[in-house]
Amino acid sequence: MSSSELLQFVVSGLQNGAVYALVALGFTLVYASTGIINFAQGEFFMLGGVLAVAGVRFGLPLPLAVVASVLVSAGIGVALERFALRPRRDSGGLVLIIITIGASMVLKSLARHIFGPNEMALPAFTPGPPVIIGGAAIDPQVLWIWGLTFVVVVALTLVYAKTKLGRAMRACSLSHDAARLMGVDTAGVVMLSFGLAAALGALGGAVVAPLTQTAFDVGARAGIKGFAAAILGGLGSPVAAVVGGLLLGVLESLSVGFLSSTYKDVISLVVLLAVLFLRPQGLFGRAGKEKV
Amino acid sequence: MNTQFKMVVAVLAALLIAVTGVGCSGSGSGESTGDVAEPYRIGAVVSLTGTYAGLGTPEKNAIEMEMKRLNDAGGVNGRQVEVIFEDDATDPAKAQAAVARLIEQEDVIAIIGATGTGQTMALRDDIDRAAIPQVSMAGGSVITAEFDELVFQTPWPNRTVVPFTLRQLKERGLTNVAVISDTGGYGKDGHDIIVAQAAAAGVKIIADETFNPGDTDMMAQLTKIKSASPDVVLMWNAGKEAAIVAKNLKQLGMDVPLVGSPGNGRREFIEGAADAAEGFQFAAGKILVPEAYGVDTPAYDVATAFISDYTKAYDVAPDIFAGHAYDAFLVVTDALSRIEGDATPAALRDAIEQTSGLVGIGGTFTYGPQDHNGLTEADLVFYRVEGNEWVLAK
Amino acid sequence: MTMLSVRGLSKSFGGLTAVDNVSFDVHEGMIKALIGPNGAGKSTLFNLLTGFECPDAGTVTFLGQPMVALKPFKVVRAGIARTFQNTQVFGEMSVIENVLVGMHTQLATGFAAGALRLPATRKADRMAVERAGRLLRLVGAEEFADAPGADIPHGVRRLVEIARALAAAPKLLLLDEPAAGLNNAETQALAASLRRIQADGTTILIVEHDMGLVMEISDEIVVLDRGRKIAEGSPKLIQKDPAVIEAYLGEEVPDA
Amino acid sequence: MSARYGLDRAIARVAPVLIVALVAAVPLLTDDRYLFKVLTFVGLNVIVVTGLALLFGYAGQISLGHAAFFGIGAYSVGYLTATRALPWLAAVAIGVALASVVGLLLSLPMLRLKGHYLAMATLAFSEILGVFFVEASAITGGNDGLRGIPFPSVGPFKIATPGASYLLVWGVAIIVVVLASNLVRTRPGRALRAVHGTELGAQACGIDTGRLRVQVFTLSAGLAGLAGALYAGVVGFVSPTTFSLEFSVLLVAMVVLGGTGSITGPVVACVALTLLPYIDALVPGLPRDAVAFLQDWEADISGIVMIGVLLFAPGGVAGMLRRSRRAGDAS
Repeated sequence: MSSSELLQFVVSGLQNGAVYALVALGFTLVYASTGIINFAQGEFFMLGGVLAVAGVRFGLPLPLAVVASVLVSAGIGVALERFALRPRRDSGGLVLIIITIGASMVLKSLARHIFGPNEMALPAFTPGPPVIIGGAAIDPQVLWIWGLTFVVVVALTLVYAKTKLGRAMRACSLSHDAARLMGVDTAGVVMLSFGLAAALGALGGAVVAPLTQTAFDVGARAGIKGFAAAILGGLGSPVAAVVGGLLLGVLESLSVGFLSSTYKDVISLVVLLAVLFLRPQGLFGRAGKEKV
Repeated sequence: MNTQFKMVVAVLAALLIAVTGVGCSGSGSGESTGDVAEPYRIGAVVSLTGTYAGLGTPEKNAIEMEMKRLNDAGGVNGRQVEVIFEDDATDPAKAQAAVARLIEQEDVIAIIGATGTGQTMALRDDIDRAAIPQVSMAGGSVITAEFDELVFQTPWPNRTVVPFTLRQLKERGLTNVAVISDTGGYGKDGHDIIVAQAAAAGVKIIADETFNPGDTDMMAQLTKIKSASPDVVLMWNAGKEAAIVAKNLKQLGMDVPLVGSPGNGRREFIEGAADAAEGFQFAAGKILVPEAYGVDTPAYDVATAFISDYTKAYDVAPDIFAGHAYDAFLVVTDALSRIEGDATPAALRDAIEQTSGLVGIGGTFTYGPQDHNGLTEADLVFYRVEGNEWVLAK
Repeated sequence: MTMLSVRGLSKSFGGLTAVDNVSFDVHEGMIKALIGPNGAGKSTLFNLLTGFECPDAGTVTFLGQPMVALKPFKVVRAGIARTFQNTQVFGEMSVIENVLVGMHTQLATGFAAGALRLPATRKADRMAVERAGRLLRLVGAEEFADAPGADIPHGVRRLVEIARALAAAPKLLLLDEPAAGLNNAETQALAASLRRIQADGTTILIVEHDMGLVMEISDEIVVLDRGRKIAEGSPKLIQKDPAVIEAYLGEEVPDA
Repeated sequence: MSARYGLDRAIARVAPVLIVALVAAVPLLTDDRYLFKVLTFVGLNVIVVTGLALLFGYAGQISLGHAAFFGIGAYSVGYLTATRALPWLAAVAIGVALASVVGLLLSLPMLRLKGHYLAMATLAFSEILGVFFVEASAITGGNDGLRGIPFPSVGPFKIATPGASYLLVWGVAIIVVVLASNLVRTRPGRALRAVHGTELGAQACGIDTGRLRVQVFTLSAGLAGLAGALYAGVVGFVSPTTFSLEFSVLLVAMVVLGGTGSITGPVVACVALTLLPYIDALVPGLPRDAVAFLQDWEADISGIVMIGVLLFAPGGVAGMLRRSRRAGDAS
């Protein structure tokens, strides 16, 4: 195997991985503020793509369509939290998780009613021939994916570390009661985290759509991959989610390269299981210890 | 615990009411009202939701349109035709329940469907027990390879298309073939036939990769294929991943032709792959370029009329799945029209088997006691995408 | 006769030594108290004794058997039952069911027998329910028998935990602040219950802040400060011990 | 209040008999094969959901992999009876045993996992097995599915009609529900609830929480395998798409909608949620347009029902029942 092929596998893995990472970031954000897994996260990935296509068909310029789709998705995420989850926020995680499952069924089905069952194409952000680096071909759209993922991670990390909002979010992730005592508007933080998570999922869906097309049913797979990436990272910081996503993507493409394309998902899942069995809290997760 | 039991009793009581109610309606619908205009009832099992929603929806559209056209023109034998649709949600178990309902409660004389191969196969026990004919719109080889005298299919199965396609490759001198297929039913079926027949067709498989339905990037598989330096990449799948393969191929700068399957004869492929679709070749029936039928032939008239009607009714051109459904409906109603006397399921089955020279969208159907496929390689042509349009490949 | 023997027990968490080379004995039939200011390492010591934490060094011997590194459920089977400072009552189960869970080691019903509800199972359960009722009366929580664990007052939760621990028929009972949240009358009732438990042949090791209760019921006292044992002896001796007084200075004066 | 309580007790005595009588009476009232099929699916789901209620509703351990255990049971019976011509009963026994053993082997390394990590591990297992179902086509028939599975038969008795299949499945389902209801009221069941309540408390009661977890996971995997084993015989066709993650998620949703810490609640939720997509055919005389609409909007309706139930009754069916009983007691 030549080095340019190896590089190509890694590039391909990082491309998929960056998309997983964006979805995983959404999982991590919601988990941090509420302690639950939002099963509708994958559907926001779907919404990002189909709404962007709808925007373009409606006549919006592409950048505007993408921004609009991310904003609308964020709005739907906020609405989901406000109207379907907040009334039950004291009922425990289980109830909330099942509500997000119900929401994902509704979102997916509504998308089919509105946008039809067929796949839809989104134009490339900046059309052009692939960039060749070290013998590996990289589509300009992939640069967009990496660029946006990078910007998002840096922005989130800065917000987490430097701003009042970030402190509020971190406080919420430790204890809602404590956060409330510190004067944090916990309800607001939770709502914001849902909106942000939806926006990130939608951004992932929109930015990858020019490469892959999109359709009403792409959410489930994106959700599974993003969840796997988030768990692999350990549901901790934004960086953990991104590393989890990139690792998963590279693992898959190296499996194709060196082992078998048919069993690439099996191989990556076996590695994930092995990681979990050896480190039950994921790669970067804090070891949760019950207090006696 | 106590009141919980009350709840259970309530639910079961409600169930019981439903049971008895349905029991009555079931027996009621079975009785003939004696009306001369009693319509022929045909059941259709299609996937309107779930993975195959994109296939089942145009199928339903085509059948509904044709049913209306036929009934407006007076129906068959002076009787109207009524098609009762059931959605199987792309689930074999649901398909089975659906067909049981169509047989039990709707008293249908034939089943059109299902959309998918797995769902089609799931119906077989019920079809056999009720002894009514089934015309499937799914392309899996297994449907007619595991022969059942009641079961027919309208698409060209991979058994027909693969040898035709391989011969096209051979004729073009593309003998070092890299195969990439999906692990879904259609892709795997095609893949296995390609592998089995490659040697006989005089081509050599030098790379063999797969991807999963829903995968969003095949760069890794194609990188491996690239290192094998094939003359041609042969792709077998029917989903949206096809466009990704085409684009990835171009991204990698591979200057080899990409050849696909009839499942890629969809506008969405061209839109999704954009300029990467240029030069893409595949075998399919003649509907995509009706001139292939020969401009003065009846087939040309049938196809152009269907295309213009469908486009008018639904605002999009019909795809190959709409064509399969058109053919299935045509096969059943044509057979009905040839029955003298009572249109029993048995008579209908025999009439379908006797179908000969029936001009449909997929080709000219001639079934026989050993052949429930009806189509031959003569109904296939080789296409090429040029300027975002399908043209006949030379 | 020495029932429990603790020798050189140490445990630290990330550089912070919680229990430092502690040794003491508990003799059969006595009530021994473990006191010390907050953060002295009492709860950690309990966790070490009951298998919830693994010590860094030292040994624990119970009735001649080494106990260190045993899992909590094996400790219970060996005959040591405990309660928690932060009560661990099963909130979705009724109080009497909580006590029935405590009889886990005393009953034999497995999955198959439970699913079939054999006559023997029913009989064993009937007797268990009777015994659970008796235990609740013993600790004075019988009026809450049918209430869900989540709905009872905090003070009662401690009593329920005592009944639940007793249900395991332990030879040694470890109580972690049983009187917290009880009023005077209730504390007196608790003292009486503890004496009855002692009279029934159960040895007791108790962590308690209520000095009145400790002085009243205990036969011996061990005092911990910052993880180390600073004194051991009868209540009278301890009350006069300068090291103990020193340790408690600056701390909130214990209820006396 | 006491009169009401007496009535409750009377109903509690009579209800099981009544339910059995009702289930047994259905074949006398109708011979609609479709209805039998639908009710058979309901019965099969009841078996899986009962196992999952023990695992999840009582022991608090989530599994997103139960569709895979269902698949193990189904493929075992399908392969052994259709290809190997084994007697049906032996094949069922092997299918259940295999599902249990796989459950056991999976649960051991998963002991350290909790919550979402456990969910991911079971999900990964289910996805891996899904690939196996497709790829091991010599055993499973691959994507085309496994056909020609003979009807269940024991000696000379053959269960060949939908009505008989219905009775078989519901017979097993009722036995399973009764055994599970017994279980949760005795020592192992109390231990499960205790582990769910607080693991520390359970350990302090002398419960070997690890062993208990393994036991209940094995049991519920076995029950899912049992349902799958029955599925193969009565449906006669097994294909990989049936054992999807969606199915696993739906099963978990049934348990939550039914209410944790209850067997009856999840069973009621399972019956309702399984019937929901078929409601168009169960309610006679519905206009065709309404039927088409219901089919088209089924997923939306299911989703909204799930959200609605939990918004207004977070304790699920069991919670509603408990509340109504308390309200009754208070009056």
